[in-house]
Amino acid sequence: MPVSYIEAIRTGLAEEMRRDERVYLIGEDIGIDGGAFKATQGLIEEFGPQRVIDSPLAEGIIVSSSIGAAMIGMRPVAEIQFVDFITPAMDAITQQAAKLRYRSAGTQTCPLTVRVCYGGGTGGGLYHSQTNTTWFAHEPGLIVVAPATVADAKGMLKASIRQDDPVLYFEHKRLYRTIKEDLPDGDDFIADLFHAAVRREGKDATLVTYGYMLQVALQSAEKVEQETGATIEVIDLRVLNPLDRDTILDSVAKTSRLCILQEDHRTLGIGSEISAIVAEDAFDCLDAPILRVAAPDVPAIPAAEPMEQFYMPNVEKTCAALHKLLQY
Amino acid sequence: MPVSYIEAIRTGLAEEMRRDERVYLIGEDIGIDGGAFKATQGLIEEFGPQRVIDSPLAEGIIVSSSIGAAMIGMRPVAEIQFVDFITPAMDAITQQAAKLRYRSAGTQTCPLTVRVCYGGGTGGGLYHSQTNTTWFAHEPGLIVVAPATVADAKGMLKASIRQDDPVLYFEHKRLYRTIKEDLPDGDDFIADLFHAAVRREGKDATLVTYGYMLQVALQSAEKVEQETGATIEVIDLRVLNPLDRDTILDSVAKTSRLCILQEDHRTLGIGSEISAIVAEDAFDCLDAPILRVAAPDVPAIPAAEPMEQFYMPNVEKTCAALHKLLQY
Amino acid sequence: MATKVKESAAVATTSSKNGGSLISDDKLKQLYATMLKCRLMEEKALGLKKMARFKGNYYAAVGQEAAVVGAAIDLRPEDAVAPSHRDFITNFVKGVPLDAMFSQLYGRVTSPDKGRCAPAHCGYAPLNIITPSSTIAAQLNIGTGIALANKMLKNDNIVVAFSGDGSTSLGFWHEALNFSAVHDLPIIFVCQNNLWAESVPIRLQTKVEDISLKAQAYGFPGITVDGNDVVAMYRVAHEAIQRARSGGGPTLIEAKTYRWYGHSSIDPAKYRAPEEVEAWKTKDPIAAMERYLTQRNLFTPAWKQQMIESFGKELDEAVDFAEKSPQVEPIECLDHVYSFDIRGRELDRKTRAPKYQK
Amino acid sequence: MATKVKESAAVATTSSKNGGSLISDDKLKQLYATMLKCRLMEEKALGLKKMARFKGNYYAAVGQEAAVVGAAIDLRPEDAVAPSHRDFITNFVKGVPLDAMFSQLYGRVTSPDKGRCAPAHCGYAPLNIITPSSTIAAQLNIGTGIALANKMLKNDNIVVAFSGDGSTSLGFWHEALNFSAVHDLPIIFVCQNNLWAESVPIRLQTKVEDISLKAQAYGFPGITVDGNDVVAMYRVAHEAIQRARSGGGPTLIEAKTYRWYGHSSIDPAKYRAPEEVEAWKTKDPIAAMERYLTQRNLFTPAWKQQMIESFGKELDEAVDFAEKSPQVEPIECLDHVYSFDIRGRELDRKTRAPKYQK
Ligand SMILES: Cc1ncc(C[n+]2csc(CCOP(=O)(O)OP(=O)(O)O)c2C)c(N)n1
Ligand SMILES: Cc1ncc(C[n+]2csc(CCOP(=O)(O)OP(=O)(O)O)c2C)c(N)n1
Ligand SMILES: [Mg+2]
Ligand SMILES: [Mg+2]
Repeated sequence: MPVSYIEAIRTGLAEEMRRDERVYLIGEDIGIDGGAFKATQGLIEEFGPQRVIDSPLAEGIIVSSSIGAAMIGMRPVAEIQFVDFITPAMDAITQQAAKLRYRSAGTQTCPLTVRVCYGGGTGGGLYHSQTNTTWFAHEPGLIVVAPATVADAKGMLKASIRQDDPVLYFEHKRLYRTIKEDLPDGDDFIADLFHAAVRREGKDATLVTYGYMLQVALQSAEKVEQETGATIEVIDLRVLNPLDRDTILDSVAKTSRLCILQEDHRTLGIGSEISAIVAEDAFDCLDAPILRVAAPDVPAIPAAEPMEQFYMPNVEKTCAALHKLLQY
Repeated sequence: MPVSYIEAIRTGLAEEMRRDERVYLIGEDIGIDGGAFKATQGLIEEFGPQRVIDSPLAEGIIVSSSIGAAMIGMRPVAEIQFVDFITPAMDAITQQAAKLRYRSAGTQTCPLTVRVCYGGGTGGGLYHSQTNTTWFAHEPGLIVVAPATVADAKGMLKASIRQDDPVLYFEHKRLYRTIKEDLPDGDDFIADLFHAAVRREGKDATLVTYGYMLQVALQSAEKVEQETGATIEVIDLRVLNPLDRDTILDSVAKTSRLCILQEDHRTLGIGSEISAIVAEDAFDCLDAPILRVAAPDVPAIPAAEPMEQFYMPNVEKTCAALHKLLQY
Repeated sequence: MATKVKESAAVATTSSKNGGSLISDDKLKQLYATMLKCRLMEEKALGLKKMARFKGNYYAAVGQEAAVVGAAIDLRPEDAVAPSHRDFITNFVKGVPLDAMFSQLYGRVTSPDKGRCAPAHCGYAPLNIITPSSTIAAQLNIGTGIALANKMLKNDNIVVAFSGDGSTSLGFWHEALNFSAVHDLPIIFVCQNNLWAESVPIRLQTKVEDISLKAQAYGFPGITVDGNDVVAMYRVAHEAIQRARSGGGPTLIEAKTYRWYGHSSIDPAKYRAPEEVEAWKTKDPIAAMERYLTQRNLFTPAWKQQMIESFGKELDEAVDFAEKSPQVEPIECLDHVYSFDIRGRELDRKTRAPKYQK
Repeated sequence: MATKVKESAAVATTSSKNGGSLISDDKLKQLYATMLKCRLMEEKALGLKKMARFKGNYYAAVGQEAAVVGAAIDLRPEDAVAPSHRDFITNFVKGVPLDAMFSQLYGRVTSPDKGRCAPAHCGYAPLNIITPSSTIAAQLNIGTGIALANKMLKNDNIVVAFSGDGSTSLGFWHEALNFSAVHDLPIIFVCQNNLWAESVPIRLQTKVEDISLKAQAYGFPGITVDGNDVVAMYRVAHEAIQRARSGGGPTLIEAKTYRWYGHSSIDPAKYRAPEEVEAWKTKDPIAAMERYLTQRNLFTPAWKQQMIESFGKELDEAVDFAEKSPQVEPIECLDHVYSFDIRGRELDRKTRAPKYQK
């Protein structure tokens, strides 16, 4: 039976909690209420309030207490209800979690997972739609993942919990209930945490993306092929830090053309680094400029629909860029 | 008489405070002690503790109170003693200051200046050496500047204070007392806040940088010219957000080769965006890959000298990249 | 510094520690009328929401009107208000036109923020109401800065900053209160303790029973008030405002109250016992004030009915205004990023010269 | 919950509210000896610093030894310590080898962090001492998490988390204390109020006189102790530790004390009046304990002299060890970023395949 992205998260959490007593959850409204989006629904009933902690309203201590607990052997999964509210945990994440292993020369570590709900296109407005992946993808010491499929939602979450590093797991709210997939049975289903995935093979151009935009990328690739016959290779980054250079470079070596699609605004989005990697390490392969389809450089996604639509990258904008790229 | 970078900051502050009663300073240890690096020395004596406020140890309220004060007409200049400690102000800067004008459709604004001391190479170790410019250069709504010369230290600070937007002014601690310049007299000396500057003309390659690394860039350009006769155009970004695309693109149009030099670690440093801009908008001009000379992707600069030196970009590494670029 | 906790509200209209005057009959009626209108407005908004006439999430303060009205009714235009997500009605109390408020719900071009924020996040520059972000407690810190500037500018304007019980757990809350104390700032922190932060009960937020106690950590007065007693609320706020205006520094007012509905318009609030909700509904601040006014012969059902009708008409007109107001243009997404225009920069990426200049 | 403020230290050795036993003579001598050694160690470090024998900034706790020693002397190896920048000596008190500590100052390969952190920022995994960041108060929050885990794991290990007066202004401080309270965690917050945060006097930090009062906001005991009276400090810490171990929850201990020297080794501390410094030097915790032991016939100058000499030798050996220890290799800069190696990834950018795998 096909399951949704959010069900995959929920069962992933439950399986890991059953498997390992050291796994516990902490966050705002994750207990009795089952989470703002119901990702943790039913878990407090099964595991009790000791392992599903409705925390005080303070993202800083949600993450920093998890660091401490992880240091002495627990496997905390902290939830940030909306990435728009991750700023109080900025020190905990970038100065503590990212640097603890380094500053102790490997003698103190914090294997924690921070589940971060992000993304726009649902009318949430300025403070319920942000992306903010750059802040963390820029920080060595953190693993940052952004599953774009149901299988990854589950498999990468389980892998994150078992990984001996702090992992930020970015889950896109618009995927929660819009995609469904059949999943392999059993709780040993662990996804790779280190590589990008080719979601669609192609030879005429490479389209790199992550998160909800994978949907847009696949549709755009389909549409362009119908219109022009050109095949577009679609790469789902999956991991935003540390980036898998190989998969991207290999694809560009084949296609000679690169377009990056990101929901985030243009400047210093993840796409900038992808572009820089390719311009540095695969320049000779390139037959055209590296294009970016991205949101405009404005502070956040406005609530009113006309502006939200203006803001969001979509199939139309992506196809236009791909056409331009192919015709170059 | 030549003045130092830090004297330029100090006199810039004093002149603006004399000119405009609404300008006040707030930060840790900026009063009686004159600041951790003595940038504000003597100012409390001249302007009193009402306008030179030794704040409680809380970067969040240092910035957020400044936002409120700016909203009703004051011109606060907040100091962050070390950028390593800017995280408590992350919400204030990125969610409040950067978005206030936008979220109020221009009816509420916060013209404040945040002076941020940053940079490594002085043995300060993990938490007294960071750069962290990316977090803010990624945020539309903020102006981010990083003066690399004494004239800019003064002129851009004064311009920032007068600018009707929130400005993050990144001052590199290693420049404070290592560079001196003669400055024009008078207090009407305002520097442009929007354009990069060509610090050295050249025709064979473009080297883009900012902050302390301008020193390294100029020395490297000199050395490469002596060694090969090739001339390197050196661009000082000056402004990290919003980026001045023109100056860079014009230079690459002329030189066809681009190298970026940044003190920050490689991934998603400012250089990624520069590279992406050029790979997107000046691809046809390029005769070689875009190279980046940057620190390795580790969490921060270690204290011990051998590792610090391994970490820091320097003339040797830059020249090696330039040679590679020129020979391509 | 003396710290008062749980001053009884019963004596509020007849005495005042600091010797303030009795509350006039007109003021009592105004308090009632304002609460009633807030209630009508929010029920209207919720009705529209249910019919999906506007988008986004709404956070109703129904049940909490006394706390907001009592605290904000006497503010001057120059005084600033720092609202939280649940304080849409502070706009009305302070005098924002209904047209603007309903345009906010609808996200139209006539809204104060031209369609940018979520419906309940309403601010209004002409009356010094900070346009809220969603970050819990952030408004307190910005409010603190306004209070600092007021002090520097030597005017007697004050700031009233609203927050909820949940907000007290955040570092921002602490930094704002501590800073205000150190600088004796003219600011009143009104914490509406409605016992829940979304689904989290107060006992998981803090170990203390009375949030007002927390003021002791900062060295200024904290007081717990029956937040459903508008007269008590008014009295206490009045004293705090006077203190602030005259340089006496900050006050923390804890208003114990309750929200009748879910956290937001999509929350069925199943985490609360129905009995708890019912018990609190019997403490309806508006009904209580109605009884009080009736005792004092200040109330007639006709007066109420007339208000309901005439204000109902005003609301209908505001809804009509909002619904007929144009949508924002898509391209306005690019406006108000900086003090200079970025349309050129974003739209025509081949025109490389930035359109802005100093 | 009862909150104690300013318990007198005078009665500390002869009575205990909770009926604890008297402090043994051996313990009294140990307290003295440990303080003395801490002092000798830091004076040694400062001497080396003055001669530029190691790099970076050092933050001496000279004058504050009683607070640290009294709080940490009885901790078990499994108990965690969360030190601030000024608590280098907690390492010694907890039993970290001198070789490791001096290697830390010198940033050598033999240091616990292999040369990464600033000299005073010493942690030690085998004894559960958190390697500090510089972010003020951050150690409290991590310590809180360790306490949470201890509670979950149902062991009776506790956490002692150190911070200074300046740290109390930060939101982190507040979030840690509040969270610890809500979950009744086994943690003791020792706030060393040395009246200054760098150049900022306590009156610009907070409006209250006693930081211990702030515990009231969280609903657990706060107590002010003479932080220069090691016996009082020991007694109070002992009680707090017992409470924490037995599930009684957190305690805030404010130790009023003073740092003799500048904020760090580069700070001449001109912002303080020389008289203030002199007055506090007369309250030297070590001299005070010496007098106390003398009264009790537990002290002889010969004993002290012998300690100075033998510990002096130990120190010299540790310095020697550190100075002879190798520098870290430059390339070690690339180690300990992740649980997997990144050398390959960084060094040979043409070898694209990441060297790591799951
Ligand atoms: C920093 C931050 N974290 C989380 C949220 C999500 N959130 C919005 S309202 C709310 C609960 C607020 O509770 P309280 O302060 O008691 O106010 P109330 O809603 O009861 O009026 C939460 C968790 C947020 N807006 N900001
Ligand atoms: C978040 C943060 N802001 C600023 C600093 C710089 N800084 C280091 S120590 C210090 C003063 C600390 O004062 P206090 O907490 O009283 O401790 P003490 O130094 O007196 O032991 C400051 C401002 C820092 N390390 N972290
Ligand atoms: Mg509440
Ligand atoms: Mg101190």
